[in-house]
Amino acid sequence: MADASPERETPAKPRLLSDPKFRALVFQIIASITVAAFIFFIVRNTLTNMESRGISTGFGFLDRASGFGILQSLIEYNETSTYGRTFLVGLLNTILVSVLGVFFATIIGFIMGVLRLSSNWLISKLAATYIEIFRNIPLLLQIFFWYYAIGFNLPGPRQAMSVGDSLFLSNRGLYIPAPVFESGFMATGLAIIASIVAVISLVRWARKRFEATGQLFHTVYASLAILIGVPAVVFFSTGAPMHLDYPALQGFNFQGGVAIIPELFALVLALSIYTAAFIAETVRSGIQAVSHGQTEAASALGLRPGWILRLVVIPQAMRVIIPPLTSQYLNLTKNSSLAAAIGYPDLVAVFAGTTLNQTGQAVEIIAITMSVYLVLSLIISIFMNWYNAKMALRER
Amino acid sequence: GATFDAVKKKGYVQCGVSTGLPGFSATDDKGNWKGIDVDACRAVAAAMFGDASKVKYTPLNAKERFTALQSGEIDMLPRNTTWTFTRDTSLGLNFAGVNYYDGQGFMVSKKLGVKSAKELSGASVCIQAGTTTELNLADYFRANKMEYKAITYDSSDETVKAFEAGRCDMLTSDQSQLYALRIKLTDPNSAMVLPEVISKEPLGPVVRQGDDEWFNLVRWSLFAQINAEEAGITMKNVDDMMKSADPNIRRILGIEGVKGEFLGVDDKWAYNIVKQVGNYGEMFERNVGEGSALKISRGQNALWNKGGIQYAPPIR
Amino acid sequence: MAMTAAVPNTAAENEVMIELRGVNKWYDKFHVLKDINLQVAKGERIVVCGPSGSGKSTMIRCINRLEEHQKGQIIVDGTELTSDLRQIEQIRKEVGMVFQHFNLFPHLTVLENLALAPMWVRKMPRKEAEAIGMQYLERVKIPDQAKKYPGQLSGGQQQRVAIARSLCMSPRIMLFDEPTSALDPEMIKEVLDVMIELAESGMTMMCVTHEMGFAKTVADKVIFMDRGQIVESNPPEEFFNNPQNERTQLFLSQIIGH
Amino acid sequence: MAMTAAVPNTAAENEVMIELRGVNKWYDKFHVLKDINLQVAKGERIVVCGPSGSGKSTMIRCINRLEEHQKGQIIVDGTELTSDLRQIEQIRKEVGMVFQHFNLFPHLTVLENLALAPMWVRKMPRKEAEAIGMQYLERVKIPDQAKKYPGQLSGGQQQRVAIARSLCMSPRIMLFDEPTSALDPEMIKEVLDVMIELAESGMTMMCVTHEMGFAKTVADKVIFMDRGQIVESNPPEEFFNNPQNERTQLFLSQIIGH
Amino acid sequence: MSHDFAPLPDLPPPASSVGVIGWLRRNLFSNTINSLLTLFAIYLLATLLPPLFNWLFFDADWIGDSRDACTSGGACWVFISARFSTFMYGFFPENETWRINLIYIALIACMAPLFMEGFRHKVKLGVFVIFIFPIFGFILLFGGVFGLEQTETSQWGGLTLTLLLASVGCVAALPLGIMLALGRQATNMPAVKSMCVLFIEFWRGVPLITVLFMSSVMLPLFLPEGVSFDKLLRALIGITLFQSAYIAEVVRGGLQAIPKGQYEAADALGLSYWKKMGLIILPQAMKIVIPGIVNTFIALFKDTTLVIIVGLLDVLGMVQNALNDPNWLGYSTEGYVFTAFVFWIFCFSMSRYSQALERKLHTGHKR
Ligand SMILES: Nc1ncnc2c1ncn2[C@@H]1O[C@H](COP(=O)(O)OP(=O)(O)OP(=O)(O)O)[C@@H](O)[C@H]1O
Ligand SMILES: Nc1ncnc2c1ncn2[C@@H]1O[C@H](COP(=O)(O)OP(=O)(O)OP(=O)(O)O)[C@@H](O)[C@H]1O
Ligand SMILES: [Mg+2]
Ligand SMILES: [Mg+2]
Repeated sequence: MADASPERETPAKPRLLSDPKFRALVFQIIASITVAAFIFFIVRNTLTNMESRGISTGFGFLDRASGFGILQSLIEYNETSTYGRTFLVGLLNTILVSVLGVFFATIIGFIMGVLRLSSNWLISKLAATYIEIFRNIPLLLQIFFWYYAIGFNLPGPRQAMSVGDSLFLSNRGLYIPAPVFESGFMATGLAIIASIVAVISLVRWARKRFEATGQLFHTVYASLAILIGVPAVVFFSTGAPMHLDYPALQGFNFQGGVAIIPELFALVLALSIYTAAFIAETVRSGIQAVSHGQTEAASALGLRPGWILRLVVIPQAMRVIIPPLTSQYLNLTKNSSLAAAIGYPDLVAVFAGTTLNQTGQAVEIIAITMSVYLVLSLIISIFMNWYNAKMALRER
Repeated sequence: GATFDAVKKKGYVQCGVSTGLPGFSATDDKGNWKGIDVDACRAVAAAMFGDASKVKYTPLNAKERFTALQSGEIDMLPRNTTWTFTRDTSLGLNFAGVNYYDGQGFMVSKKLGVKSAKELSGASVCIQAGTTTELNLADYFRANKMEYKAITYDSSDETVKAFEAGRCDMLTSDQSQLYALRIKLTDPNSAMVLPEVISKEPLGPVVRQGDDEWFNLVRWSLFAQINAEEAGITMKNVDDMMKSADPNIRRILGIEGVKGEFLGVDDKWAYNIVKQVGNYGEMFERNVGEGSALKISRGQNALWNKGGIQYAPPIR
Repeated sequence: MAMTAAVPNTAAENEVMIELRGVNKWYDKFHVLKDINLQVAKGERIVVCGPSGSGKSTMIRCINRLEEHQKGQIIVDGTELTSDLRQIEQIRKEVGMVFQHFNLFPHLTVLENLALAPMWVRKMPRKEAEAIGMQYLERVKIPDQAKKYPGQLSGGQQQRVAIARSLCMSPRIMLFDEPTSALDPEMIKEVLDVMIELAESGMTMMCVTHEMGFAKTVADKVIFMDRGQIVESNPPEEFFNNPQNERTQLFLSQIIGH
Repeated sequence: MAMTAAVPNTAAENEVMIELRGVNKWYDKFHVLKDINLQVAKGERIVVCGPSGSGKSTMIRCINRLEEHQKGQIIVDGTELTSDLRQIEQIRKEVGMVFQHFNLFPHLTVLENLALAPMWVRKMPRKEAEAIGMQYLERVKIPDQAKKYPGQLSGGQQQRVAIARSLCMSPRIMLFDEPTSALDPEMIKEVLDVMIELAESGMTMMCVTHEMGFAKTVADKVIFMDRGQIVESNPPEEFFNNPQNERTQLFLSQIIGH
Repeated sequence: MSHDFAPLPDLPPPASSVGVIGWLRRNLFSNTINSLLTLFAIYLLATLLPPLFNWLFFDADWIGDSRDACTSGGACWVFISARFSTFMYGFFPENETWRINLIYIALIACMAPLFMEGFRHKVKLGVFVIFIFPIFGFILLFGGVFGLEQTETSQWGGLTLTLLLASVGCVAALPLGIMLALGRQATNMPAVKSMCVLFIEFWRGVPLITVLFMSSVMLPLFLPEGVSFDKLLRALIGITLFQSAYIAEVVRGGLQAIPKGQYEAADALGLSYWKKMGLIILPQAMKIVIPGIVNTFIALFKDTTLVIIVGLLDVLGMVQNALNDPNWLGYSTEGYVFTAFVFWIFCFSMSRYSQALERKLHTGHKR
């Protein structure tokens, strides 16, 4: 018993077996060993299976020539490029849809979220209908719908809808003119950069002036004037050293110009409409989370509705909106892997699909593909943590 | 070997087929699988169990098929798969034979008014992912210094749908498939198959490396069918043929000479194949030939002594 | 200040700052304000009390048009309230309001809270707006909290900031809607002190409150409301010592019993 | 009871139920308990008071090891508290605890709340456990609420259930952490009555409370804590009439002034 | 002023602020911008809705059994009705479909009381539906005992398969998700905690497609040679692991919402860790997280369409399969609209249910 001992500095040690620390340690060791054994078991099975079945291993295949073409590639690519490059092409295509999807989903989502709260009954019900329809239908189905039911009902290239012989819309996609720069274009390029710099400093100056004198300066028009005017003047004064490469029907297809293929179009459309429905809900609840008292207090101070939104409501709503918003972005990126269903050459389609099939190296390729998505989500969650820490309201 | 024993033990053959390619492997209204590839599995089941119905099917798209076979999910893959060097050597697979000699061709809409593939520069091509077709196409256009845009789909259904909708100017695939896919069009006569054949596509059942017993069974199930045709044994007359005096026929039907035990199966293995699945010619006609909607002529797939190249080593 | 101390009894002769004439208001079918008539002169301090749900908040919120009335006229500083946006803006510049739950902007520092309206509504430069902010912050005795965020302050401090925030717009009228009822007892006094000081400086004030001590100290008139009506309206001595109406007597007995 | 009433002054000679020897505790770097020494004899009733944040709750929670102390010894009923799980279990069977916020289990009925620990810790059959539950429910005078859920009871009733719940484990010691401070004034008395009755039955009790009336009525000793130390520890008469320490005096004046 | 207070009578509000006119004024024409928006919306609806309704209903063909019945230019619902049974039951033997119907009926009968106000044994019934009912369902579906004809999992398809995948995936993920959530909360066991975190983040970070692909074709590669199990089961394993990560996060939210006092009170009564969790914390936490779990269930339900990619034929798969039938070529829009409708009905009603539940729990907590 304890009272036999004189006063001790530290509390007595517990018996080993019922010491929670010891138990936790033992439990953790057992758990770790189990997991490690399980992983070992799997890895060993895989290795022996692969060896006994004569499946080649390693990442050497990345240097071999692929031998197949890809519909859309943001970097130089042809049949003689390596599988490594195929991976890059797929990755870039994935990033392209994701970025476009995020962009449009954000815009549509915010608009719909705000309309959902409109005091106009009809508008708010329309927005609600949009949200309820699109978020309750599987994305894959929506992708099919946009691709098959809409995209395939467009006319063929020979009957393409056109705007002034420079824009063509057909079931081969949307073709728009591509700019081709000539040697003298340098000056215009510099002018564009210069005007961007000018606009930035103008905005800064305007903000400073506002803080100093309280006078608002409407930078929008001035900026537009600078952005368009200066380069235009330079452009024409140097003799318009650029021409447009117009798409034109040649043989079976349009040649020249920039093509937006229907696969990309349908995918971005489906992804952004689907995700926007979720974003709209996020935005709505974010705005509603700002208490009505805030708006009232701001109006009682005489602030106009637009400013109330900008200075009081949105900054507070954003704290609530951003975290779920980023996870929507992540979902969108992951969902872009459904591209394969309609033949858009994203990472899963060209790398985890065709490449895997040509090389048969499933383990390596699936591992690489999964890591790409994991890295993406890691980046997003790092951003989230940073943002949450930065934005946390200071409390007592 | 391991696969052989495993199949024997579980009592059925797990067969990897395509997700739907009329004449090769497709389900009918009632969900029963039909086609040449399906029959390859049925023949093996007939040889092994004396019952051609002891087969279970796993529909696979082109992308999944090798992984599925490698991983052991299926026992054999007769899914019109082209025999190539890489596949045979680096994927850990063995091709057991050729049940269909094919070559890649093109299908275009008649409206386009082209007569030859050489006129197709700049065309958009619908194609199925993960096939040799993808590679041949690239080679062909590169060799002829032509441009193309490949739109790659996961399954042949989508390829046809896109072709029909005009998303691409032509569809490329093995000739046999082109005929099969053509009948999936709303109006099969609106499209035509161009004469060019740009590649050799020997199609045949595939097994995993490392089980020669199983490999032999699959290979000789096919050979038995070809030999049966050569010897004139058919589904109908097989019982009569049992009484035949022709030593070749008697050997094929396991009455004398060779023993089924060399393959690890019953002596009447070949009899069962012919009785339940038919000889090669019957199988061909029923699934893809005149007796089917595809109406493909025997061509290269005729027997070697009838102007084709189907040739099987003798059973002796 | 000496001048304002003399005002109370002569209020009626003074300039009228707020006038309500036969004001009626409904929430849907519910009749909240019934025929309200009221005049508040410049510099007058009105305390409004009454049982919960009697329409006190609604009345006071109609005055700077946080709520819309459906019948009758409300005239603030000579301008009649209509749904004209410019007029509303004009009125709101002149009428400050303090809420029960402070409603400070939690994403801005105290000083930013104060400078916001002067900068955006009165178009002052930031420096100047902040100087004014600091001045009022000193007046409510918490200049040292300027850089903190509202969430870091106690309730009493927050309410004092809210008062200062309204004052920064130099309103001619201040409305208070139960400014102390969300506060712990220790903090009530510090807020009331600020309000008393403000009252003594001659500001026109309308204050919904149940702090009868405050009413006795500063009010020129105490108004008692019940079921959407003004039941009694009298100077505090009269109101407390000699309530005219039964309803008022009952209410007072409860308040004091509490 | 007569017997226990005689106990107080002879406590030291009695069996020691709780002993704290040089107990120290830190939260991170913050030193909450500084060298606490205390002996509680069997049947003794101790009231602990002191300003907010002085470590009262922490000390009492160390006694049934809801908190871990880092230095010194705590001996409860002869057993020294270590992190030994069996011992902790043992101690917790003997020490009942009542919290400020009741902490009843909202998903269980009152009777289920009471029967839970006897069934699962003492392994009693349900019938028996519920019989005991009913018995204590009668003792706290709400047997009619047995089938209700905690959410359906008033605060005072909830706290009485909480006391009954602890008693169901037949503890030898009861700890109370401000059991009445979350209650409306009307309800405080009903809880205190139960506690007084309990005290009179001879239970060893330690109670953090600011109810000085209670302290005077039942405490054998009142302990005053400040900044993690025991500043004063005396029988109530002495404590209230003749506080030794300045801080105690200050504290008492505030409490009574309040 | 009179000495007695006689309240004025409540008057009806002015006509312009109530009734139809008041409503229109407030909700549609409160100011110029709003009026313009209203007109625009009306225009939009007027141009879009009539053709849509014509196609969907008025011009549609409903009766018949082959494509010849579709002549009127609207939607050809005949296609759906002709193929309806495969959409519902997949390739399940036709004279055995009563077994599936029986499962549905039994399930509805079991679930109905859960939605009834004042039903006492919700928890017990819920546990029954979640843990016991699946066994009954499996026996009926799979057969092979009690004289029921055995079916192959490859014959399971259509809506039945969709529901099966989603619900089995979700139910099987529940225990795993709870363990993971508890593990993630175990601050005193950093190794266990970090393993749980890794597991959860891994599954949440990868697309379901790759998970399905891995489980359907690569799983046998991970196992000793010769060990192999059913394709459907493998897809279910993938789905379960995937889902468990999401459920773990929902449950963690629930655990965090339980006040610390509950943990302390349980400790003070001498309950051990598992008793504390099992008797006090989890029952409360699970109640809070029901809406969250319903939401992840909805997400999973929609995601099951991806199993097409590994060759399982759910509703969407069966519809696509039917679209390849040469007899019904060209009715893809009808097929997709029908599928969309089926999913929408399920998802919409479930999300409404979870919202209602959330609101109810919310008010429940205020008391
Ligand atoms: N936005 C609203 N919609 C419908 N009814 C409302 C609304 N706001 C207030 N009411 C109702 O109007 C009546 C008067 O409300 P008001 O807030 O003016 O009362 P009050 O006298 O300020 O009460 P309290 O002392 O509780 O603040 C109450 O019955 C209230 O329920
Ligand atoms: N979990 C904890 N982590 C860090 N500090 C804590 C924690 N719990 C309490 N403290 C701090 O320890 C000090 C003593 O807290 P304790 O709750 O024991 O005080 P108390 O005397 O009970 O006060 P009160 O009368 O307010 O309940 C306080 O300063 C408190 O902020
Ligand atoms: Mg009010
Ligand atoms: Mg405390």
